[in-house]
Amino acid sequence: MGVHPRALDYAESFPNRVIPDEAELTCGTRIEPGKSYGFFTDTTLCIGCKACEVACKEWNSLPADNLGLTGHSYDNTGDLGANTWRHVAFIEKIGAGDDRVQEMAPFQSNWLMMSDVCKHCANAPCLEACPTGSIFRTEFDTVVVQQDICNGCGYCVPACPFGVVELSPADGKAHKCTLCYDRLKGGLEPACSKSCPTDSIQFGEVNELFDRARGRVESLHGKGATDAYLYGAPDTPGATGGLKHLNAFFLLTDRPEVYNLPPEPTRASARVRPSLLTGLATMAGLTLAAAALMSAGRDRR
Amino acid sequence: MRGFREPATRDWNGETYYDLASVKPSPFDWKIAAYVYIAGLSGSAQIISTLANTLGDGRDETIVRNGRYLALAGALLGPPLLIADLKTHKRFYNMLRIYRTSSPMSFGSYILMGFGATSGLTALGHLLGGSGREGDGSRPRARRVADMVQVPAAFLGAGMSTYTAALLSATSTPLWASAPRAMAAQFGTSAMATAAAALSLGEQISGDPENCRRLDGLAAVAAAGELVASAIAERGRRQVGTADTLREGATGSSYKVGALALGLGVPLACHAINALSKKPSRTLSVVGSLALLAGGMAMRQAVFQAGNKSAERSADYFRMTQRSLEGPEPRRRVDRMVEDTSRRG
Amino acid sequence: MRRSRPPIIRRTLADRIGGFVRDWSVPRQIAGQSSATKAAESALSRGLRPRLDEADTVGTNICPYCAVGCAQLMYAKDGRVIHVEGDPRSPINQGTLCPKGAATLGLMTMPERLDKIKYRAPHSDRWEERSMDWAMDRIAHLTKKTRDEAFVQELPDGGTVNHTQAIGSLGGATLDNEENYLIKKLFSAGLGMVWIENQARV
Amino acid sequence: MPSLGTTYGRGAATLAQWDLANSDFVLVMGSNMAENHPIAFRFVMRAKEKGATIVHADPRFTRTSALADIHAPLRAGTDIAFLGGIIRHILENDLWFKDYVLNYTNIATIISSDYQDPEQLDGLFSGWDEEKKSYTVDSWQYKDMKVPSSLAEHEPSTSDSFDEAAKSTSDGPPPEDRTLRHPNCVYQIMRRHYARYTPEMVERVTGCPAGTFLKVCEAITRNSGRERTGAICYAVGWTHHSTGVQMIRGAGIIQALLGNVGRPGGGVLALRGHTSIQGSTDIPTLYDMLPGYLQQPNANQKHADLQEFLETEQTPTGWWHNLPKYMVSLLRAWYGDNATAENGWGYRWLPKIVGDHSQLPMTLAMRDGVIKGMFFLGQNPVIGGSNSKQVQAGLAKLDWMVVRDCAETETASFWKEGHLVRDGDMRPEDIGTEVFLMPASLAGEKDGTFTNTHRLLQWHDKVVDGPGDSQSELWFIYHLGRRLKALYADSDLERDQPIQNLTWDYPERGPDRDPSAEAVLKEINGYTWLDRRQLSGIPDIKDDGSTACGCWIYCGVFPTHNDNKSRSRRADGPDGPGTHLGWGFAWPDNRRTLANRASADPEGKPWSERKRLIWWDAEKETWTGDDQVDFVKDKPPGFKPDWSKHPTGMDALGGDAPFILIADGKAALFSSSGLKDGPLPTHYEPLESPVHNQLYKQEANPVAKHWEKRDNELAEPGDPRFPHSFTTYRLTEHHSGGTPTRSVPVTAELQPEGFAEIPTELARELGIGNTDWVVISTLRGEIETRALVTDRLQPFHLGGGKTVHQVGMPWHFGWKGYATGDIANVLTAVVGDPNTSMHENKALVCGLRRGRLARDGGRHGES
Repeated sequence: MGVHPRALDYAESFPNRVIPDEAELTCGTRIEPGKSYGFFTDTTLCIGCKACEVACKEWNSLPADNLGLTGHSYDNTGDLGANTWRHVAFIEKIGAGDDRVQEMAPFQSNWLMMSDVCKHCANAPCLEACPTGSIFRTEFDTVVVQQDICNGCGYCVPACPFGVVELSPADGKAHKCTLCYDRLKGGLEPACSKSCPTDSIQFGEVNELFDRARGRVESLHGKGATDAYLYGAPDTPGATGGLKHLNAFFLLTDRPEVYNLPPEPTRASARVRPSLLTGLATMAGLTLAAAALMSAGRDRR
Repeated sequence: MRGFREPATRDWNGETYYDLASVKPSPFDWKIAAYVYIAGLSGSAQIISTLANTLGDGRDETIVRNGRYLALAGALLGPPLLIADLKTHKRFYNMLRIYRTSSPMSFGSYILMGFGATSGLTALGHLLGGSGREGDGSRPRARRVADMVQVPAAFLGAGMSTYTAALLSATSTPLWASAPRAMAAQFGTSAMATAAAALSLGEQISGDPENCRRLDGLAAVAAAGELVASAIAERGRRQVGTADTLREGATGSSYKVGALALGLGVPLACHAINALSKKPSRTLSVVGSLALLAGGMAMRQAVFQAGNKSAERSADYFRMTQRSLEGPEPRRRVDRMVEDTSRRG
Repeated sequence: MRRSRPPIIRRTLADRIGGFVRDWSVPRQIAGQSSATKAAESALSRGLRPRLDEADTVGTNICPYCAVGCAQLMYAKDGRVIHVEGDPRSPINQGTLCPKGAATLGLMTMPERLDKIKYRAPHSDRWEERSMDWAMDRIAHLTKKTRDEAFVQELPDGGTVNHTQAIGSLGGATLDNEENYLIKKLFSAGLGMVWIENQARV
Repeated sequence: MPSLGTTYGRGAATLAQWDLANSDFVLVMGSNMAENHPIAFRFVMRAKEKGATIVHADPRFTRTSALADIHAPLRAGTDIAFLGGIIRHILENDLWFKDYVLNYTNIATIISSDYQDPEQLDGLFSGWDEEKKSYTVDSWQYKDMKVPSSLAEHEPSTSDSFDEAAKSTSDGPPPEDRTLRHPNCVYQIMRRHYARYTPEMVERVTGCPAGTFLKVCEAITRNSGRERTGAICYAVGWTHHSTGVQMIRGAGIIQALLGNVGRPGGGVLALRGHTSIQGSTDIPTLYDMLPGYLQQPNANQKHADLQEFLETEQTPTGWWHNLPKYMVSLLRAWYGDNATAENGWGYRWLPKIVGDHSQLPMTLAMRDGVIKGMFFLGQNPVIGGSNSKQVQAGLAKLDWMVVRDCAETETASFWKEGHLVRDGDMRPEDIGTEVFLMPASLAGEKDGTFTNTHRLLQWHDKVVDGPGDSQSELWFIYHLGRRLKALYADSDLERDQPIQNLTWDYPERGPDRDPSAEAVLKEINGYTWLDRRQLSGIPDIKDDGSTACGCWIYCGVFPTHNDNKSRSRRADGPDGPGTHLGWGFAWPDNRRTLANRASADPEGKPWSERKRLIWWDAEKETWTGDDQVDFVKDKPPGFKPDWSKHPTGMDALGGDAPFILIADGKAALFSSSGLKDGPLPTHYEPLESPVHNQLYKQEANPVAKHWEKRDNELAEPGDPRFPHSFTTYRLTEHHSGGTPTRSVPVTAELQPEGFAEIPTELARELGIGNTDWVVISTLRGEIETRALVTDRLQPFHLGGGKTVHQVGMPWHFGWKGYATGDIANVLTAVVGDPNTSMHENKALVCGLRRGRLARDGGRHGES
């Protein structure tokens, strides 16, 4: 297991600068504007260490916010929110007594762990809902809330089909994963995927990741992990209802609901047209009725 | 289903993630619900006023006046409510930074702005136009301006009456998202019914009892429509499995008692009795109107509360997302830079 | 606390209007830019850079938690550490870190971090602050006194031991080799202490 | 680590962590690797991707288990029964790697005819002295030959009469029967010793189903041999037992039998829990050793003067024959010109130990007023020390104590918030301890080296200053030393000579007068005394006073004045050999895999192309390959010692003896010297066990340490008040005593509160709901904590139809910081392994009930 050959170009103990295009060393990707980037989170490699949660908070200076024992396995984070942009879910599937599972799955087995994150949807409902343009699609095809614009209208919050975005009571603005927009601009891999000890979280060009993920599913099936499937890749669960695909997608081994993911999420804006048309048709009908009532027995002026 | 592999094809057995919410409830509280109510009422009032001005005769003058003033009042009350609900109030102006057809909040802001401007002009024209006739029988200039602006104002009023339903439906909140069409009809009919009721009350105070009959008739037609729309919405939600939060608990009670029984049952009964009787009862008309007005508000508040509650019930959301929801793909996709570049490439 | 949000910048109305006009997307949208992407881009986004760019010193650290020995790059600006992350050059961690290692910045800047000497007099019920010089003198004095009072040169059977059992030292597994070396050298070879232990047995 | 020391010669990980990626099999046992060493587990995952089989044998189903192919559950403390079962499986099914084992281990060696096995003595080995409660190990020796230990500590020793009669290892080769038919050859002894460790017995003792156990056996043996190798990773899940050393010995024996040691992807990896815990053992802040695993002079042994010390400690054969060089050079480094040949290089100034001065008796020595002043340097014993209430009672008896840490620890604040005050036993006014709490610099705020778990020295830079008054330990010790030297400068007492004579001049920098860590590392590396040239490697070290060397095994880390190898940052690229010789410095001599001579066959050829590491280049007459050679570089594979010359040192080892620190150069399947509790691992129950020993009448390790009973009692096996097996552990989100994670908000929130894990079945039985408060009790104390009811802990169905439940509890928590909870170590006892004095906190028994403790200031019962 060697390091990237370019690592030897910076062999001083005090490099005293950021290694240029460091992402190439950490994940083999040179980050360029105009390309699509995302995360492939392969739950079969996740050890539930929560390094992603910590690395994210450290980089983005997010405060700790959730001090309390939940009793939900080892998940004391609960959900994604304004101050939590990575969340590791823990699902125990062992069973007790006579129901105790005896068989082990070839990879992650009987204790599911999954690092959840903003999906950076290809058709992002939060972005489509945002009335200020605060949420926009960056030159890296990621979805970011621009903090100098957001006015805290909160409409992105219910728009998100994954419960990702949240308003912070501290500053009255919406927050979510930026896919480390600032780091991407500096050629650095996002903090969570860079830290991930087992490469459960992989960062890269989305199309490359899709290919890699499909290969991974095939290989897992070959190894007997027949439950493995992709969530959010094109034409898979999660990439439904007009969302097209998710730039941050997942490899799962149980039903999506188990991980608190909707099986077929939809693009909220798809409901604008039917609603608006029906509404306007209703108004037209009512207007006709009103016109009839109003004009009856009246002189036209 | 496309591309689903084991175990995603296995039937969902109701399992959730520790019953934790899968989506987040909107941060909208009673203020936005009240805004939806006011927007609908004032928007529809503008429509009725315009119709009365266009189709009626001099006896409708109070309807026209009251409608225009109501529209302006709504347009003036709305923005403070909306701004008060922003978590960073000082940046309210960013609502006009961009326009997005995909966002009811965005085009709604423009509708509200347009409606405010046009309603302001109609109301101002009306105010300055005095009795509506110059000495020579011609329209005063101010009234002519009002009459010109009233048509776009009425169209924007139609928008005001229903875009708020799109605002709710275009979310992932199970209750709101699972019956977009019926809810739009519900909001629209309620807007028209409450506007008619408000104007009818106005006529009762100072106006023509005959106008009351007409307006009560309109209110009854709209309320009947709302009843049908509510039933369709309810049925749709039950099919999806998201109806519970509007049926159960305090919210369910307030919806059933406030919005349905009081808001629709009572006025329909009052207006029906009045319609059938030779000498309509003034009291029944007033009671019916007041009940409608109260019921409209109760309906908005209940729908908001129940919606937010449904967002916290992951089972509701998972039931809703077991299959694709109604509604076609939007015709115009929000453009995506990356596709553009890839096409160029 | 370090991890509070940046302070809200008070802006005048004129600033706000100016800012709005500068950042106004509608004209750009009309000019053909997409409302999802370019037209919506804000001033903050245009000027965004990773804060690592501001570092004036970048050194190599070794993670202070477990014994795996992950390398870290430590970024500092004006004598303050601004970030710590995995060193991609290390064959051990190749840029990755575990949740503890990823919290190294948090450890160095934690609100509970001690930066003053605290002294508790015998039988007192509170801490007092003391200067380094005072504390070092007092510790040296106590060390000498305790050693001298309990130094054993020979056991009753005549065997030389040259030790004191009255002073102990505990700790070292979180310290540098150089530090352990000086501890052992001073305490054992210099002062004759025998109760010298560390976490290796814990 | 005496276990690996006695087995392979060096008490350290035999392979580098990254080498796990080359394994075909990884057994993680006595370790929760994915949680406590996530980055090391990265390489296990890499191996798994390449097809390796991963097994986790552990009482609990942890995050490691979830990623393993097989999880073998076993009751805490029964690991030797499990490992012994594997050894039996290998021997009985003839699955051992014969060419490797016959040549590189002592399997064919004939043991003394007086040897008697626990099979014959119902759990005891021959040589047991009931009065002294210890063994005399004459009968464990090779037939007619005394085997010197490769450990610094040589207790227990053979009797004097035996020593006189026996041959030395330089008198001839050890007695052997390569046909393995001799009834007292190691092979036959092991077969008899493990005959009863059948899969069925394994199930009865450990609770691991026989089917699961056999799957593990099958996987481990299938993946060993010429073409394949496997590794075993362990951590404190093995060491923290009264039989901890023998558990690791079990792993050592398995790996030797399978021929996995010294080869790529093979070996035993000790996963250590603190950043420099390996370093603090190499350069020990430990009572019983001097730097480089030299013995601390001991008043109870023949250590009166240097001559006698060297005669006692120097082994006749193998690398340890060089010991005098290392000892003299150390004394030169410490006492400088004051050390002369005439005064035995100042040997007598070194203090002698008179017994066990480890942390566990230290607790009692504080409590009993022997120790009056304490330095706590980055350690928090109120959380981490066994029997926390005893620790706190000890602190309250001190005259003074210095705590140096980065935050206020429980140890520093015991006098106002500790159990004594909380339980109403004492008020702060009653506690006379003078406390100094000093802020300490962290890595990044000081420079120096850490030695990681695979012996790799890595330099860390000073990037910023520590906050406020923070200083490094280097600064503290250096300036304390300066002040003390000044205080003692005018003394003419003989007893003050050591401090007066100590060399103590290191260059200072900056306004704070920071001593130079590089200068200290240069002294550790060693230099020539007269002209101060850096020593380039271990062979440069001399025994004539011409060299000074602070730690001989680190020699070579600073070979010239400007070359700090620990600071080297040149790892191998993707096409490199993958040993990363340019990244840091691994002791000894930058060797990444220990005993790597064993990666080649006796003729010096790699066992297979797939698993080659080093080999003999016959043309150049040298060993060569991808790693630094852990052997004499030019000793040909065919070399045979000339026994007629009574060869000493390395001359007595053949060209096929890879384990050069062992006196006969062979891995010790049967360990004749060095261990106090037997030459072969034998199953004993933990000192506190819910059940009786199913294998022998002897319940627990007969030589295990149990210092005293007062406030430190142990429950009898099967005590109905304490029916459950209890174990303690770490979580990935926290670090040991917790100060560095519980005080940091982002890590504290991940595991925000103490809890105990309780199996669903037991919770149902006792009416305990998830997150309910529960009280856990032992004979040492009671604590309250929250219940985390989980299926991940399972009941064990043991022999005789008995079912044992286990309760587990992370021991990180205390009252300081953001994540708080009761201290698990209130429950544990001051007991330990006989060889290492390591406590037994992984396996005890407890009572459990729903509810809370009365904490209203009054005393609460300690039933």
